[in-house]
Amino acid sequence: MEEEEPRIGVFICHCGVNIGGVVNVPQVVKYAKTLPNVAYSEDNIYTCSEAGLASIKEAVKKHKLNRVIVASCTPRTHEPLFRSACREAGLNHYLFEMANIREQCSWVHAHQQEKATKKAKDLVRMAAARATWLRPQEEPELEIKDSSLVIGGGIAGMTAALTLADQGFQVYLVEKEPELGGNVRRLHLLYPTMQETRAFLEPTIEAVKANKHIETLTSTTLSDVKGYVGNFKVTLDRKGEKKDIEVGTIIVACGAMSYTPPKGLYQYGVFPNIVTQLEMDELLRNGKIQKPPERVVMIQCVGARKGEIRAVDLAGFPKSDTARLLAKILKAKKEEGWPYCSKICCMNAIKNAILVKDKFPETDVTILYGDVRVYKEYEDFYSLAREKQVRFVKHIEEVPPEIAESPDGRMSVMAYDALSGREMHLPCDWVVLSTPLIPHKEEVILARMLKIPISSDGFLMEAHVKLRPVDTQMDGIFLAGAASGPKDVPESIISAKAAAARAAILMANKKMSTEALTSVVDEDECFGCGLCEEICSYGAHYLEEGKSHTIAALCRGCGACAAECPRRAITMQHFTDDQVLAQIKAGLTEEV
Amino acid sequence: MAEKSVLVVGGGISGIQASLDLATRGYKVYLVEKSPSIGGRMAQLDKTFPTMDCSMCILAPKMIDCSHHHNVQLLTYSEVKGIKGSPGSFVVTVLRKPRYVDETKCTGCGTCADHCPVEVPNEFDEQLGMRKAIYMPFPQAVPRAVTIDKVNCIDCGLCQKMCQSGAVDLKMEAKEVELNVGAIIVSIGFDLFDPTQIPTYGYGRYKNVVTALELERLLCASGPTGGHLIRPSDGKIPRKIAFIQCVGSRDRRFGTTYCSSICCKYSVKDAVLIKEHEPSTTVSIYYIDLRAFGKGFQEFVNRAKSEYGVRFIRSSPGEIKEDPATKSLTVWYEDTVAGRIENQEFDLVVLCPALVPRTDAKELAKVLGASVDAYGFFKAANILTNPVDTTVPGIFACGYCLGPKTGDIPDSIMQGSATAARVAEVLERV
Amino acid sequence: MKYAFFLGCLIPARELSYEVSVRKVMPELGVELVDMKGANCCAPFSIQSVDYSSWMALAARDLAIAEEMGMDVMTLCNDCYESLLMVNNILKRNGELRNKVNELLSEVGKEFKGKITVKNLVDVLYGDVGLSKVKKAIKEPINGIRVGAQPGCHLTKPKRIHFEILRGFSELDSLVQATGVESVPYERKEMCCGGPLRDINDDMARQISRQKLSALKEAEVQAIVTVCPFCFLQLDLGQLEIKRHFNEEYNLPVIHFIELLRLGMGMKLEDWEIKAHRIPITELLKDRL
Amino acid sequence: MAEVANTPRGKGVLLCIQCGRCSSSCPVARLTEEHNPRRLMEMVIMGFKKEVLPHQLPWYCLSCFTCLDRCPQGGDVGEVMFAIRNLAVRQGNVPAGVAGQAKALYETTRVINPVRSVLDKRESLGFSKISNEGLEEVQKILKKTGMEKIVSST
Repeated sequence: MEEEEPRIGVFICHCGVNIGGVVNVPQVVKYAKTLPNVAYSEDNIYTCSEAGLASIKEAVKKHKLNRVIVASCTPRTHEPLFRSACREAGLNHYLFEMANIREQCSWVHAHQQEKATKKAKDLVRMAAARATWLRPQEEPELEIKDSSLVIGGGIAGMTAALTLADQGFQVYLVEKEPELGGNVRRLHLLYPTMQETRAFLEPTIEAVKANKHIETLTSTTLSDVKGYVGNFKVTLDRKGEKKDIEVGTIIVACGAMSYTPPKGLYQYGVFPNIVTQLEMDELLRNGKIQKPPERVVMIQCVGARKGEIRAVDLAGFPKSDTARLLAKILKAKKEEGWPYCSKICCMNAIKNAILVKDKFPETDVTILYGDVRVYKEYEDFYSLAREKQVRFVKHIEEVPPEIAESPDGRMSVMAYDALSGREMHLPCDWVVLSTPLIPHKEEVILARMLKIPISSDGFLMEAHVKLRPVDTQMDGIFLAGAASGPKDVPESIISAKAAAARAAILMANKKMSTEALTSVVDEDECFGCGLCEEICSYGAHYLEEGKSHTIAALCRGCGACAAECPRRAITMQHFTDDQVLAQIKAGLTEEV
Repeated sequence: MAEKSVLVVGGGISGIQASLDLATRGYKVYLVEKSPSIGGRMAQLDKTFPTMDCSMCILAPKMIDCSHHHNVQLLTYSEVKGIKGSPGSFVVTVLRKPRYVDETKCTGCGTCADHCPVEVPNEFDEQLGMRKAIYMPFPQAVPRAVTIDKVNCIDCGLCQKMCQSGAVDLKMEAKEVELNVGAIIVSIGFDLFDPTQIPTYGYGRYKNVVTALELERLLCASGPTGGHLIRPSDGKIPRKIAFIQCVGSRDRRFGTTYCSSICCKYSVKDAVLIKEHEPSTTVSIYYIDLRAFGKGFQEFVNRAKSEYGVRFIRSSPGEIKEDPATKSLTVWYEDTVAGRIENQEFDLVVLCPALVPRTDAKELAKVLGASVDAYGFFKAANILTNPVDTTVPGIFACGYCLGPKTGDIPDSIMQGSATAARVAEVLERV
Repeated sequence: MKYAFFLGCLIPARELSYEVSVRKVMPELGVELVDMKGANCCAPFSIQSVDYSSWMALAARDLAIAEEMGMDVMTLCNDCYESLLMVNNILKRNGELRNKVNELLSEVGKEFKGKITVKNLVDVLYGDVGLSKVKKAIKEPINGIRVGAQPGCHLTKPKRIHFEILRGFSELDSLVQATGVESVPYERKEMCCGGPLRDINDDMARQISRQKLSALKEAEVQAIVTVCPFCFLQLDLGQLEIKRHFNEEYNLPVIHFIELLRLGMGMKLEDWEIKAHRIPITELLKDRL
Repeated sequence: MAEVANTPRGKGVLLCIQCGRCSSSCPVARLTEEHNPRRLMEMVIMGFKKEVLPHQLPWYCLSCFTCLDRCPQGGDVGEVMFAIRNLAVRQGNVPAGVAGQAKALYETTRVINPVRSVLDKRESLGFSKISNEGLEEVQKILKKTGMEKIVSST
């Protein structure tokens, strides 16, 4: 469309009192009308409400608007909504611009109303300046292959695989160990039903093996992932032999691993009978404990709820550079422990405590805890343990338990019982340490290959921790099970099914369209230095015949390449220099 | 066609997620909601941890997606009355209660409400704010149409006169519709335990003892106080605030022996929000076990302590007494770690009530032939292996109606998506 | 209406005036009280503190006697009441324990069958006689007096075992009001009088009583009305002791509910009964005595 | 713990989650640091026998049963107290007042007995005699239950 006069409509949102309570909205509306190319302006209590959207559409028609600006909150949550409103009004949605006068204005200047109003005007002025330069864009459409790669053959991975296969999608299930089952394989019974792990694991494994849509590849790892949503090209490595597959979606179910305390922490590895809950589980299952112990002491939060990820840990790590980040975190945490609550340890301890009590009713089982975090109906399980006369001792950080050799050659645990204000000396035969679930080292490689960021707790990061718990920032890649944080079996199963559902949406629709916000190379200017290929975290650039090319589907529009390019041969569509410079210039000129 | 369509009962966040996933996947979705608008509990919250996004701000787009999606049909102000058939081909009878307003005509301009002479407490604001007899529960309501609550309406007909688009229809009658669906998802959410059952806390008798949900409304910018946290008794800004955990949770007397899973977490969030509102406020949280499990929460608690100076006291207070003159509240508690029995005065006390099954959960379960568990929540076919299947094949459940096995919003969303997967599994099985 | 009349130990020994009023008033309301021959002490908390099975057996023996009489038990003292009620409930519901207890009783040719219920004065008046009948019986209402009613702990606590008849302050209050006086609310009304610690930890007992008394003082009552003889003793005699130990004077006359009822019905108290009140009631009720 | 937990009135101790509602509701605990029902439960759970049984601790409780109504778990401190006292008594820890009542009960079937003048008064009023006719039966029972030994030993 070359080139009708820009006619901009500006819609300014009160967001209840979020904005209206600070910024003088009517004043801003009045001001907007004075700006070049602005043909219309109005305010709405909630522009995002159906009424607000309706009045945008109406105004576009009535006032022949060909640009729309909404001054409200953040594009992160609301841009898609307003864009679709534009579409419905027959306007290409790349002709929409947003000014954030809430997060960037009313919220941060709540006590400076006048200045806030001035700033709101500035932001609107800048948005208008850019809007003038906006151009319609077409969005490329992608084919989505209806096959999926599931990484990890634990309970989450198998569940995801089965869920997809049952819907007729081809699934490649990749497990690095020689057999399926993951962490659960190492468990004896599962709380709270106390059913035998085997009784439910074996049938699942059988179902996977029997399913004609699932190709299971054990002892297999990923050696390379190329491509993008709908068209991932994955190279697998099965004991040295390579295998290439093409899939439309990827579900990461790499799970987590149990933290092993460093030698000497609570005398672990010093005294013989000090084990982790997982080791105790195995001892019980294999009947390794014959002689009824007089006492078993369990210590909670060993290596968890300790320290914190300090800002310096994260300083200077671009989200994309997950490898170095996790490496650093792992190193720091090995000694210091992990800051988060692993949430399954209390139940694991109680489960093992009950198993000990059932086997040796005379044995005293004492659990040293900070908080008993048996959430949901698990509370009843905690009560059951108490009724079986398991003792729970609350200790406080200031006085951590100490383990010493007792005169009789056994161990003795000194614990401070905060709730009676008394010291206890507990001679015992076994000390069991409850350790958290922590990220796999392999996660580093995975994260790097899949280009998913890692969050500060070291686990793979969701697209939005609240609203998109199984999506990642990479289209077509989803998270299942403990890959994104500690989960027990039911929670893993739920997240696996959720991830499968999300992946199925893409594959069932067979195609999707992607953002037009990508880099475009001007081949005449490009002299093939390759800096863009180097800098790109998403592998969206490649050199061919001395020229750089962009894979639109991979490009996240971060602009790193454009900034790096010595010949300024790269343009970011929808973020052109003209647009940005106009915006900056408007920002620097005083309110008119 | 039935096998390609799904009924979702309950328009909260988990129901919305299930609907959108299924609709985008290509299924026809009927989303039935009892109240006049979808949105559920999440719509009532102020901000959400950890991003501190305003809850409504991140929910509203999803609500609107539902109303715009070509595969979603909203049946608000409606209830499921009967069901026949089997997985793949259920026939469901839905009662569409009369709204006395034509949704298709109403623009939600609100003129009718402006002129309506009847004012009653607004359920959406936990009775703290007022609404008219013809009303929209909250500004972002979906669908954007008003509803006449006939219980309080005095039939003055003013709304009808005022309405430009002739949407008001005082003669409207309830009607039943039959839907053919392949599968059903239940996501009716939770109610709050009634704190008057614990008289020593004085809820209902003492004005300044409120529930956490009431607090959310008091904090919320679009709430009855426009986001200004004030005492119900005198509108003063509370300087000393206490949170009391496990009001009805972990309690054998009422059969609610479970942990409600979310109270510790939202309390810490609210405490921090209050501190940000009014840094000078002292906030004390009385807990038995501080259950800050889940992504980022432990770290958040540490910050609440060190950065914001929120007080955490391991104690479940025995009783609350009101000073009849000042309406301030004396909380009797024992700091169990110090072993000291003390009492402290507060301007406002926030009770964190147990989350309990919807009052009509049993009834709906009966209609669907599904069983409920010991607490009255929908029973999972197998809490280990089939956590989102009900005891009836082809009927699934997500969100808090499954009981506290839902931690919080992300869990509800995951369950919503998980049920979508189960539906597809059943209907696509090849 | 016939009841096995369980007198207990305290009343006949220390508060004869209570018994007198009961024996005078109840027949007027159509209640026949039959003495329990050979009944033993109910085994109150002091005895329960010593031995569990003795408690069970002793209380069961009393219940067995009442069962032989074929009547429900009526108690006056909250302590007797709670003891008999608890044992009756437990043995009715716990067959195993019942057999154990009956083994002991068989030694003395008795058996607990669980055929009767245990009631106290308030139950009988409110539940069986009925409020309306009580009101009718009031010939000369005692008007213009503010009293604080002291239900005593074991009339209502613990709630879960008091399920056989609905029971709370309200029933007692409405009975008290029926006599014409005004029964006013006061702080921590449900709280203990301190009596149970008498002879165990006298100082503590007195301090608890002080709390009670000052709460009543704050509510500006002119008198305290009790149902339980222990509460009466603790609050009446207690005031003298408190005066001695803490040099505090409350001067709140304490009066048995049944006496109030008796006066309301137009009967007079005899001189020795009036004197039985250590805090004089003459000033308060002068025109009625 | 077991010694208390395995008695009919003591089993509540196993349900205790140490929330502190009992202690902050207890009229005695509000008056003296000494008495803390919640802490007493903890000490029983942890088996601090020597710190509990020989001392005053078990004898502060009024048995007013406020805690029974307020305990969310049915822990019933007020009930458990009797289980603890039963053990204390067997260790010879029994207040004179209690011992006296027990003795009186064993010797007269009642814990308090009327003085001469009161008996006369009753007679003049024509009330039934205060008789000890149950005595033989009562003593028989108390021999069986072992209370007689306790009485004579204290």
